[in-house]
Amino acid sequence: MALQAIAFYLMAAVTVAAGFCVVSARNPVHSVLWLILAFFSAAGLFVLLGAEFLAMLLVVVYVGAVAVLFLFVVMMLDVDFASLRQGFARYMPLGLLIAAFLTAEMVLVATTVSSQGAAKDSLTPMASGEGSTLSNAEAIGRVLYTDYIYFFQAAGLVLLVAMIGAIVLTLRHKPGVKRQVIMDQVLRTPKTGMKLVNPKSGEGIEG
Amino acid sequence: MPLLSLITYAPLAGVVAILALKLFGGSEAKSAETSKWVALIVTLATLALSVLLVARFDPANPGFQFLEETPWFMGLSYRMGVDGISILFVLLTAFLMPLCIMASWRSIETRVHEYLIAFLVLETLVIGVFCALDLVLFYIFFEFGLVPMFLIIGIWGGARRVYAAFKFFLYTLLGSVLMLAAILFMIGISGTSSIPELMTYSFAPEVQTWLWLAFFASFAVKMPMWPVHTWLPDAHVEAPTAGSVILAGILLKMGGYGFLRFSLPMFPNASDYFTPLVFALSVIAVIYTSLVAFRQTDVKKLIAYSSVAHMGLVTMGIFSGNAEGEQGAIYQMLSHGVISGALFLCVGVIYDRMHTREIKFYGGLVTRMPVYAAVFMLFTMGNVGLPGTSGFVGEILSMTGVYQVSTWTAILAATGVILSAVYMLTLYRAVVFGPMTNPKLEGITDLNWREVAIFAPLIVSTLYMGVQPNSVFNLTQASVDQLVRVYQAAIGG
Amino acid sequence: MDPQALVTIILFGPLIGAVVAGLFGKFIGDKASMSVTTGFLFLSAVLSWVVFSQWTWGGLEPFTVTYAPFIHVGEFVSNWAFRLDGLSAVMLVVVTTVSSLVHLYSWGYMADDPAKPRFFAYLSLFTFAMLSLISAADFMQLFFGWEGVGLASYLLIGFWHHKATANAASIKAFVVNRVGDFGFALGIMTVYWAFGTIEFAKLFPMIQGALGQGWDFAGGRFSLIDLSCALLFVGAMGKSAQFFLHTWLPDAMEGPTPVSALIHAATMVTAGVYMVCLLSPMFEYAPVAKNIVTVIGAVTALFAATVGLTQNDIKRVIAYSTCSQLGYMFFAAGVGAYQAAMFHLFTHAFFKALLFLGAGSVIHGMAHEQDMRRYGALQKYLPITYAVMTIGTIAITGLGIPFLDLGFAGFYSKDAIIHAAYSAGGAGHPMGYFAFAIGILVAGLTAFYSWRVAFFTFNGHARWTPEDLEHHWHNRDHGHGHDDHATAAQHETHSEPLPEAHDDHGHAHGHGDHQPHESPWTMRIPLLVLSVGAIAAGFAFHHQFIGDHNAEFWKGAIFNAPAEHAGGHDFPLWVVLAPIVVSVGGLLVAAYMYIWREGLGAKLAANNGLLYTFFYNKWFFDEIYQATFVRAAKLLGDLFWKGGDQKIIDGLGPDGVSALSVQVGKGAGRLQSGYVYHYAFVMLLGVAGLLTYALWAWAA
Amino acid sequence: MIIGLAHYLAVAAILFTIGVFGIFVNRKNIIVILMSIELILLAVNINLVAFSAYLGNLTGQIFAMFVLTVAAAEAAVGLAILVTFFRNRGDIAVDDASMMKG
Amino acid sequence: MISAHLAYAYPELILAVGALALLVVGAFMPKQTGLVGWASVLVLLAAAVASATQPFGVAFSGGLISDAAATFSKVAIYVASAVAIPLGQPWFERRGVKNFEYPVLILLAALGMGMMASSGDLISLYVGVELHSLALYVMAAMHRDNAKASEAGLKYFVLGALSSGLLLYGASLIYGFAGSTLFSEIAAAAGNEANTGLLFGLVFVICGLAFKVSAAPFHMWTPDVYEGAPTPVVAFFAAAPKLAAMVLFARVLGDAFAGAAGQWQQVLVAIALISVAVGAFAGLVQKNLKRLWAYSSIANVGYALLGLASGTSDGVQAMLVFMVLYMIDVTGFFACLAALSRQGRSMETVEDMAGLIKEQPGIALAMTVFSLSALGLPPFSGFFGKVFVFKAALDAGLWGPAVIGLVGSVVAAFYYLRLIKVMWFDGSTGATDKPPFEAKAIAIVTALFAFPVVILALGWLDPLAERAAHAFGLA
Repeated sequence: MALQAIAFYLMAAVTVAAGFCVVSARNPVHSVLWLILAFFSAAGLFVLLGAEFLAMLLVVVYVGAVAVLFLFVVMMLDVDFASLRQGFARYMPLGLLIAAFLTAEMVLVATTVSSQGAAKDSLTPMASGEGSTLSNAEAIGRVLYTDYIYFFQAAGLVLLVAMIGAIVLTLRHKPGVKRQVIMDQVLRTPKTGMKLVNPKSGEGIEG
Repeated sequence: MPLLSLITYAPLAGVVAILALKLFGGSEAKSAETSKWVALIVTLATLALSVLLVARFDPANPGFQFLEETPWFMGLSYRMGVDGISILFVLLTAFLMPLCIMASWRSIETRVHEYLIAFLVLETLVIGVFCALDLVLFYIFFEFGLVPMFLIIGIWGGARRVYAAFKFFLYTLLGSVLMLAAILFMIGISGTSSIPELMTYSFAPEVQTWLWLAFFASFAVKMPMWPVHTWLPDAHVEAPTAGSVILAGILLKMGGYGFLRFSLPMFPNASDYFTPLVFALSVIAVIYTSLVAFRQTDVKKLIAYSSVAHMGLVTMGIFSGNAEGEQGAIYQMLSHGVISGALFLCVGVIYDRMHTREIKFYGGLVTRMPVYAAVFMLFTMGNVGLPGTSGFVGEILSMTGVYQVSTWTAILAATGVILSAVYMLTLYRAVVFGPMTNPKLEGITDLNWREVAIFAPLIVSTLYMGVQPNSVFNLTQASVDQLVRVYQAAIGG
Repeated sequence: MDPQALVTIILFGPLIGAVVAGLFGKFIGDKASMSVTTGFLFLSAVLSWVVFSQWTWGGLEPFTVTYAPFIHVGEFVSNWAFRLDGLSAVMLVVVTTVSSLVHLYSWGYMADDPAKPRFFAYLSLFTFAMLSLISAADFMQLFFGWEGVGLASYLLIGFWHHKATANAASIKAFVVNRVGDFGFALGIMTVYWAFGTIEFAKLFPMIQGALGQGWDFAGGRFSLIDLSCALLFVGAMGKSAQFFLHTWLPDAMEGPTPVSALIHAATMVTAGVYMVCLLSPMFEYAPVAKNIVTVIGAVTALFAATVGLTQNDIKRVIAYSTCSQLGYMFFAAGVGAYQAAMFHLFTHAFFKALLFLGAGSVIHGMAHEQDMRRYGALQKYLPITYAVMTIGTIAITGLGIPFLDLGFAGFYSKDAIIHAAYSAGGAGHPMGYFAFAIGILVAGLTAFYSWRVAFFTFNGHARWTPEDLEHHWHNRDHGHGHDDHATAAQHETHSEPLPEAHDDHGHAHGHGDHQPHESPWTMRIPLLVLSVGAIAAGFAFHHQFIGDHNAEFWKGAIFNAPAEHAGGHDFPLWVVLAPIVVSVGGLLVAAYMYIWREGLGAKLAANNGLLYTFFYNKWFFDEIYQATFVRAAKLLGDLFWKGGDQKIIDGLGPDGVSALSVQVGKGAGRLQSGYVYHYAFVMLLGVAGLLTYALWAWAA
Repeated sequence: MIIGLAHYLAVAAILFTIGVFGIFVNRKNIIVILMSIELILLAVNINLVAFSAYLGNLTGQIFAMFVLTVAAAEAAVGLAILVTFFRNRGDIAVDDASMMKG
Repeated sequence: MISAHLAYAYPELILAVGALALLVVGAFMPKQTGLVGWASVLVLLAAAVASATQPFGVAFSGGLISDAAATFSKVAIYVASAVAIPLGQPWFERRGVKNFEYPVLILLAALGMGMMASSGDLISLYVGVELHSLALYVMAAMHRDNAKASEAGLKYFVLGALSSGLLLYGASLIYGFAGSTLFSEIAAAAGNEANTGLLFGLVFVICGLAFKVSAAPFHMWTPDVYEGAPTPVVAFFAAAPKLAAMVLFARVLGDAFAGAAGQWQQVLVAIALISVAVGAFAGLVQKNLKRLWAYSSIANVGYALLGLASGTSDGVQAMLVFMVLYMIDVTGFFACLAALSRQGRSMETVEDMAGLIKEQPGIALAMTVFSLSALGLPPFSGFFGKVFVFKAALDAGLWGPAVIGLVGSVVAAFYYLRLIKVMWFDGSTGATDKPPFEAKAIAIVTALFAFPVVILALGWLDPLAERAAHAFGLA
């Protein structure tokens, strides 16, 4: 148990510290890196809680995709980062105050009432409900495509929307760039492809 | 035949016709001219129907007649009906409307179609207010009346018309939203929105207090009572003549009608409890606004303030809770409808010619406009409450009614009789009498035949109502007696 | 014809005349309008005399004709009706006679006025209103007539509507009358709520039953009948120009002189007296109210007489004289001598109308000059006028031979009043002696100022020149080249241009000969007729009115409480002689000052003695009223308008609230800074706030 | 020493407020704001997984999975909008994002 | 097993399949945007018909609830979404943005909103919210060459994401303390007196949802986004998503926390009143009509929340009627704005409308009707909505908030009146372009609904809403 506790405190501390660095780093590239660290350590917490599949997912999806996307955008948009940091401190005191207040309130509630809820009898993480024989991934797999098929499909549509959105917003047809339109090629007939002209001398084809 | 609905919506037929004329009627000016005739005929037809209504009305029956009922939604119904109290207001409305159309014949030159439509819609709504027997239906008619009036003031009004229109609208709206809250609350408690049923429903006294106050907020603004009267002078000054006529002649009466229809029968205990408040405000209205009227430099403003003072008598009459007071208040409202309307028309006559309402501008009109002077004199005297004109009957009866309940109120209100003479005669003297010193007035012409035709019915009714008030009391008596009886029984008086 | 039909014709004849002349005067022309109105009036007058003779000698009984319902609301029942009884019979003849004569007189007096139909319509309208007043069977019709005559008075005083003074005077008359009506209306209401009726016939029998009842009024408790009577008397004070509410009457002289004669001398102003007498069944049980009536009447008599001493405008002197005589009538009524009051009313109508019309004749002859200081030595120019004015003066001063019971009209009635006051004093009526003393004193003053008018005008040296007259012909209708107008309102416009309508006057009279001239016959006939009345009215009717058997004449119209019957013939000698002695004294003093020592009066006036100034300025009533009521109304009006409505109500109300709302809106708009982090911050604040609020609310 | 549910909840709460804090304290940089949002979602995920574990109930983990998915989609859309914004303005400073206010 | 569940999900299926199919069509026939647009309208209408006729029941282990409330709101949502397509496509085309994604996104957004309306689970709540939100973010920024539009999209996105975070955080707490994400089980766990943790989570969820309906103090995005986003898009997301979010609100509060009505009522009343106040006062100084209407919508949402705050079935019914009537109003108003332009430039400020009654009497009249309706003046639809809401609030004893709300409506009346004043009283400032047919038609039809059709429509809308309201767990 002690090991678990040490692991928890370590990873929790890293997560929180990395999170703080995300918002306070001067350079957005650093922020992304701190974010990745936060995700990693959170994945560790997930493992501690017995949610191995989710931990993997977090690493794969976030570190592998989202964080890289962030990096990509940060690099792509050639932003003058130095100017972006101006005025950081001006909002600090009030922000800190509110943040502290909110944290206090939330932590207070979380700690004092966690014994009231549905989890009040469980002192330690339990194995997933389907029976302890199944691995975490397996257990998830069993319900994901049955009980949660509806949400699963809907989540797919969410991703579709994101895709459409990204395309709609960012895809640009630059003028002056010749594109191959296969449909046009296929449908080309002599009638559309050819034009018979009878030029008069000295006037050229198209005046 | 649903006669009441017919009367109520008859003006809308005119609206449709005028819209058609506007869209398909050819040149703007030509179709405008035709539209005026359409509006006049429609309003006259409405008047004819109203006369028919009065003729078929059974004065011996104190309850509601010509009932119509169609279920609607949320337990509400489309209910219409008139009793002895409301029928006369229907008639008054139908009576004044054709005159308003005629009064606007030449003075309105822009957007004539819209103007006529606004008036016709207003007629429908006002008649609807007096006929509606469902709380929400009543509120719909009551509240929507703001819009045509808002447009009439705002589009065809004077220099400060926007300010006046907004003040009018927002002031009245503020009052009536509170009434809306009360209406919904009442429906919630009693489970019905039928006015006749609610008139027999007894609310708990503490509930009554709140409901009464909410209704009071609306009706007091509408009347208007001091100190929520300040919209009226502005609205009157800026409104076109016919708008002022309707405003003073009919719209103000909706407040008094509301007191009679709702406050007294539905919240008798609260009415009784608040009677001193009403009396106090009424007395202040009478004296205060009379004095203010005395100092006005604008003809219309003066008459507007005088309206406030006269409405003070109405409110105290209503809350006297006896037959004399109620009848006096009703009569005062009818009479004021005719007389103040006529006074505003009188102002309109000179405004049309000179385009100013400054009292100082005028003087000595009698030498150029003897007929006008005579007509104006008659209505001045009517406003002063001279016996023989309709103004007297209402004043003396409402004061008599109040006297028994509170002598102080009656005494102070009676000073209004003196003050009204002061300001009205001062006005008349300044405008009509004296030497004609302003050279611009040299060419002013006397009333033309159209104007004579407008004033003739008003003169006749002022005098007729002055000497034969009983023909009106015969219609109202049964309903008022019942109202008083129920009220007195409820307050244990 | 039965009397019911007769009275109906009497009543509505003038109305028809008024309507015809008023509405169609423009179309049918001056002559026709004048003929119609005058014709109807004479018809009414003749019929009135018929009715009156039937009443006096023909044994006609009281009756009431009901024409139509007026107001029936609850017990508030009022009908349009004609009530004929002793009082209204007397008033009928007074009103119609004087009115018809005034109509006739006006043919001459108003000959040059362009608005004759209107004038005659007003006169007839007034007569109708007056008739409906005296014939009322209930308070509402009484009030109708009451205010109706007020309206006619207003219209007639302001008849020359281009004159600023006339307009001011007309408004003043109307408003002051309204003040009286204010009390009158309250009185009616008191009666109504106390007795449940406003019909005289039902009311009077109930009075005795209400003795000793109290009534809550304006926070106090009063004796019911006293209160009612006192309030009703306020109305009478207004209409009859009694002390405090008298200020309008002198100003009312701005109207054409026939109007002054008809309305402000003979008829309308006596309505108050009539009303008190009519309500004698009530007043008899209202000791306090009667005392008030007595005191007010007596004070008025004295006050008006003192002011009358000093005035220079001929009409004003007569107006104050009227006021004073009305005071007599009131204190007569106040001491219970209603018969005497009515009798004086009756005789006064003749001689005062005569005096006014005579004065009108003088004014007419003097090119509308009204200032007596510019008269003098007119007897040879206006002999008939001189004669009738002298008759009128004798009548008003009450000259007669006490022991023969022979004298001019005023002699009977005024002596009766003074005697009644004395005997009331004797009968324990506390104010009786007071009234008696003042009555005697005022009799002397009356004699002085009345003779002063006569002497000042007709005797002595001419204080005018033909040039003055010519000047006046061009400025007629102004009538105020003199300094007699005290009120500020009247000083407003002295130099307004004349409407050209009146300019042709001068041409009508030619330019060559500007001598005072006697009036035309249309004016002389009424003067002569009235002279007959002034001479004989007292002698002819004193048996009926105040004789031992007056009850047979009044037939119950006047009620005297048994205990207080003011009768008795055995007065001490000095009481009998006193009035005549002081009258003759007044005559002698006037003669001394204005004939024998001509110019003495002017010298006294020039001294500006304290008392003289006080009297000359009418006890400063106008100034006081101007400084209090008028000023207060203007100040309060401005205060309420600019301070109350605009600053406080609008400022705190709609304008203030809307300005505040816009400020709040702008503030909210500033929060909406456009920066995402601000928005996020507000959201977070919202979350934190709601969480806290929720925790707090749930904990509570 | 037992690591209870409350510990995880506290970590999540702190992370959550850091994310929130990041949004309004980074008054210039939108990208960091987007990252702050990711932190918030991470906090939620910790909550969900912790509850899931202590309840012995898989729903929380499933929920967290969907949150992850949606968060990825959200990031994509957000960055796309950011790119559009950048193209229009040539900058991503939040201070400039005030064409519309009031 | 799944096929049995599918019977309850026909509308969603139709939309999903339709969206995917049309995406393919659009991808391969990029010129046929009109075809895709009208096909999308048909798909939406088909979905509306399907939801009107679908059987009632619970599917997908409680994730999807098909009941009267779902039917009622889905029909309204789908129809409102359908309207946005003919309104928006021509608008974009006139501004040189010709795409087929717009209708597809609307289909997907509608799908998300449908999910919200019939969600019975915190997960479907979240996924539904995100599905439609993401589509809306994209649509707000869709006029991508317009700096204002992209700024609007950015603000909407950032704040929307924050609100999702709040919502999620709350959902996680609720899940944790109730042990389930299903509303029915949460209701069982919450019982009559929910524990603090649950309620704490509920407050977060309320905050998140309040953002979606743009209730104060989570309204800050609304004016900016309304101003910046393309007008037809605003017409869309001022209407249907608000109803969806309100229904979701009712689902959470009514289904999951019916027992704790006494507790969330206070929070809701607070939010409602702040919204009314902010909407009323801040609107007073607005010059831009879209901003103005944003504040108007904040105030109106306040009224709807007040109905919901009554915590009764009547209150939910009132809210439903109110929202449907308001949706029609707001769609109509933005249709008017979308229809108006002057030399190709959009007319967005109050001053732009000067003398409109002469230039475009039909549209000006329609705008007048919408203004008066939003003001709550009888006999327009907005009045009836308010009657329902305030009656419910008063019956529930919330007379204080009701009166404050009504007084707020008077303050707000000023800005509606000012618009009317500008249109009717002021002189024209120049000729306007001929309005496109679709937008004008939508404006006129909605105006006719606002009056006089509403008078009759209430006769059947009221019982429908009543049945829908009974589907919730409130008394």
